[in-house]
Amino acid sequence: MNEFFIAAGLALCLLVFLVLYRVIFGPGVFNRIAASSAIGTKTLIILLILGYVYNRVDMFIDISMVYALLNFIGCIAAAKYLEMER
Amino acid sequence: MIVSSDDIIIKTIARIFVPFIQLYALYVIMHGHYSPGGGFQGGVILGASMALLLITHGYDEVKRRLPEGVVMLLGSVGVLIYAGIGLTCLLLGGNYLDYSQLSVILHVDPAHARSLGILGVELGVGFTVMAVMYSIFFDISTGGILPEDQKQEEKLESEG
Amino acid sequence: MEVTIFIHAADDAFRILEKAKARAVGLLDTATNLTSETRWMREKKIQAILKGAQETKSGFQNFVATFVMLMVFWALLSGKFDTFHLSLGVICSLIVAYLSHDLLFANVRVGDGRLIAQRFLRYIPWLMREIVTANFHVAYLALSPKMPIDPQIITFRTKLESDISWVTLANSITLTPGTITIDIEDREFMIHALDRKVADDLDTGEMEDRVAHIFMEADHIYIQDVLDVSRIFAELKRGM
Amino acid sequence: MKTLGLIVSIIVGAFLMYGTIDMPDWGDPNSPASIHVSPRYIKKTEVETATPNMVTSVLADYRGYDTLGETTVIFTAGMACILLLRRRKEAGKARR
Amino acid sequence: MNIPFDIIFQIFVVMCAIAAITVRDLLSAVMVLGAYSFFMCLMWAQLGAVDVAFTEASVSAGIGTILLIAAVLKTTRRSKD
Amino acid sequence: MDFIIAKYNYWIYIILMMIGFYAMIAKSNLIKKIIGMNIFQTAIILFFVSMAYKKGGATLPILTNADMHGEHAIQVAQYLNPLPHVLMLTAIVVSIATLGVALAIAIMMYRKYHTLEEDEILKAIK
Amino acid sequence: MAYIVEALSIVCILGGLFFFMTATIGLLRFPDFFTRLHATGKGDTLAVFLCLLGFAIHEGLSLTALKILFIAVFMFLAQPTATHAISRAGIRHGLKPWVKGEERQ
Repeated sequence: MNEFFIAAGLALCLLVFLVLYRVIFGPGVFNRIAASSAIGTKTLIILLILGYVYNRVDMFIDISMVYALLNFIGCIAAAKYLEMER
Repeated sequence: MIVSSDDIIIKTIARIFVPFIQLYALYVIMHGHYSPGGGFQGGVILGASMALLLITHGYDEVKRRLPEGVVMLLGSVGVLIYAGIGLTCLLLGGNYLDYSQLSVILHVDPAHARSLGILGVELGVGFTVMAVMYSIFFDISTGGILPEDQKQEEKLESEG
Repeated sequence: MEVTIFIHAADDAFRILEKAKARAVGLLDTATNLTSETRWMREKKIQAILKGAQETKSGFQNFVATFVMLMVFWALLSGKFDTFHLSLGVICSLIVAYLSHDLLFANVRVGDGRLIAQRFLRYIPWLMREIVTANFHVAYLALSPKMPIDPQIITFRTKLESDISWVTLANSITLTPGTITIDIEDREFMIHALDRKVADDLDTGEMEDRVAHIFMEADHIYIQDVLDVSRIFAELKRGM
Repeated sequence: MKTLGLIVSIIVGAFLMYGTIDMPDWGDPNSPASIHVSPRYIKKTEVETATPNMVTSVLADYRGYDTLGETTVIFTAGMACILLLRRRKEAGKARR
Repeated sequence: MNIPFDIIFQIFVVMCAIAAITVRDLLSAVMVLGAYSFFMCLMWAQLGAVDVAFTEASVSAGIGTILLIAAVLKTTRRSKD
Repeated sequence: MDFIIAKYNYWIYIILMMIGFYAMIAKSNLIKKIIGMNIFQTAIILFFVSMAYKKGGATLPILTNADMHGEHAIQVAQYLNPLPHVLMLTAIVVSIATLGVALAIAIMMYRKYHTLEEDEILKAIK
Repeated sequence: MAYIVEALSIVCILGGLFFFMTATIGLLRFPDFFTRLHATGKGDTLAVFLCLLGFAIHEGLSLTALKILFIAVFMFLAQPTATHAISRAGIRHGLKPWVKGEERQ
């Protein structure tokens, strides 16, 4: 089971690498914001997988919870900025 | 940045989220002993929840809950709690910040007294960090001018 | 020769239309009958519900509800059930409930709270099915080499009234196949759809009815308590 | 300015990389950093402070002075921010 | 066991750092910095520093990004290099 | 080869530090400089935290079963070194506070000179 | 029994990875910003949910599993909202949606 989790984590890292293309080269701010929030969700899962690698999931859940609760604040703030700038 | 958003969805979801974020922050402060977390992290999350309220619901809504004066008071009170606990230890005959002396007034064994002292200290740190984070965000997003002052200034300028 | 065939064909068409119309009228009649019957039967209860719906909860009720909810959340987070930690939880929940008692349940209209919860739970499986369909749709579009999309923006007016039902509808629209909500401006939903067909699917208003059913919006309350609406709509569509 | 900055940063980086030769290996359990005081913290934290999370106990108990200083620094930073940016009501009137 | 994650996160972090200082648009740079902090948090979690990872998560996702966005709003979004 | 495996982490941290340092020196935009400062800080913090790492199955610095009393039961090599974590944890929060002060100063400069570019500010001061 | 539970959790996580993959491919291949939001907004939500469900099944009936499910609930509320906020900002900022026949951005 542990090997499976590590393999899943590596696969997710590959996907993050693909999303990173949009973050770095993506035309315009909007693509970057969307890709950045997508990376946030993948980070949440990778954190839990690292918890399984360390065999201490109950410690890593708290960090994941922080991302689940706070990740969208950045999105909303950036959206509000772009609305106000116009 | 601090005017109220006119999007009903964002406002509603923020309204639902804010109490949970605040309770989670308090949980992080209180359970720093057993799981990752502590005063710094919890304070930052509390400040972030107030910032979320400020972005989505505007300044008036936040001012009703947490006026500017109270924020500054909390910031100073946090440092004072920290220093005060240290001073209490000094008055009880130990070293500065030696919490095992607190066992005299708390009626527990020294190890648990140190644990409780840690809890108090974390609480103070959390208050300070929350107040500072919130006030830094507030100042930067308004440019330091309170909205009512701005209105007043505009009125004065239009008069004279 | 051609003329007679044409006339026959037209005649047939008219007859089919007539039949369909009669069927539709009959269906509507039964629907109204049923509706009035239920209205008569359950008038009292519904009136009570509606009357309750008009007044928002008082501050103290809000406070207690928020406190209970936060306390449950705390117990779930904490996982320690000794006296010290529970009392810490009570204090923290009291502080947060005092700070934000008008946030969590602001202008929730008091219907039967338990009924709303029940209906919401019954709504979730349908939503999950839609979400899975949506994801397979996106997967098909993303993996197909030609990418058959034709994006367009559509708007429609909604009959819903409270903000929480707007939010439910908007988030459900975002999660279901091929559509995302862009904007709401006084009851006008602006939606970005991936192609024409998806937009037409949305126009039938099935999801809106379901959401209205959850939150007991006034126009929908009678018919939907007793009938499965989607079947009637499908029948009507086929008949016409 | 650009080339100068590049040259300076590369020189600094090269010096630092030269310095890593004498560093202990990465992840070495017997490196000087982890044999000096930390064993005591790890061993005594449960007995002395009844706190399983060593980071918290070291943060707030063994190294309490340090954290007090950091808290004061953060508080001072907040003060500095307010002093720099905020304009009071009276100042607005006086400016007029 | 942790080695592959380690190398991958390091590569990500360096890429994000280079992108954050080369992007012209300041708001884009801020968003790239947000992605950078995600990887930083992952790296700390992988090194076993759970508390540091927690701090980085709350600081960057909660306050850091919106602080920079507010500052960009108060000043200007364009930059010459 | 052993040498590279033992030391490559440090080199990557130094590369990260160089990127931040270059941004602080060569970029003329103030906010870019602040971003560079942020990267510099994280590189230093990363260097510190990596000192705490122990190879060979060491777990987090949180005791696994809290009921266990007595210091002889705890193997030191099993747990990571908590001291660098503590020092760097506070450093991150302090870094966000200094970021706030730096942004405040940048906003003040923008108010006075209406630009964020360093060379234009220098020209205006003269 | 234990094998069935393990297999179930593996299936859930694999499904999550599949939807993550399609969301990522969509993010890379779709022609403009709004269509890309379709990919991330829907794909990530379900993928996160499936992955978390897999973890929760692997964890068994405990408080940890409940916490993991709570994370899923928060994601379900937050993710569509973030998508909506960005798309609204895009349309207000004056971004033109891509229509058929145009060049992809």
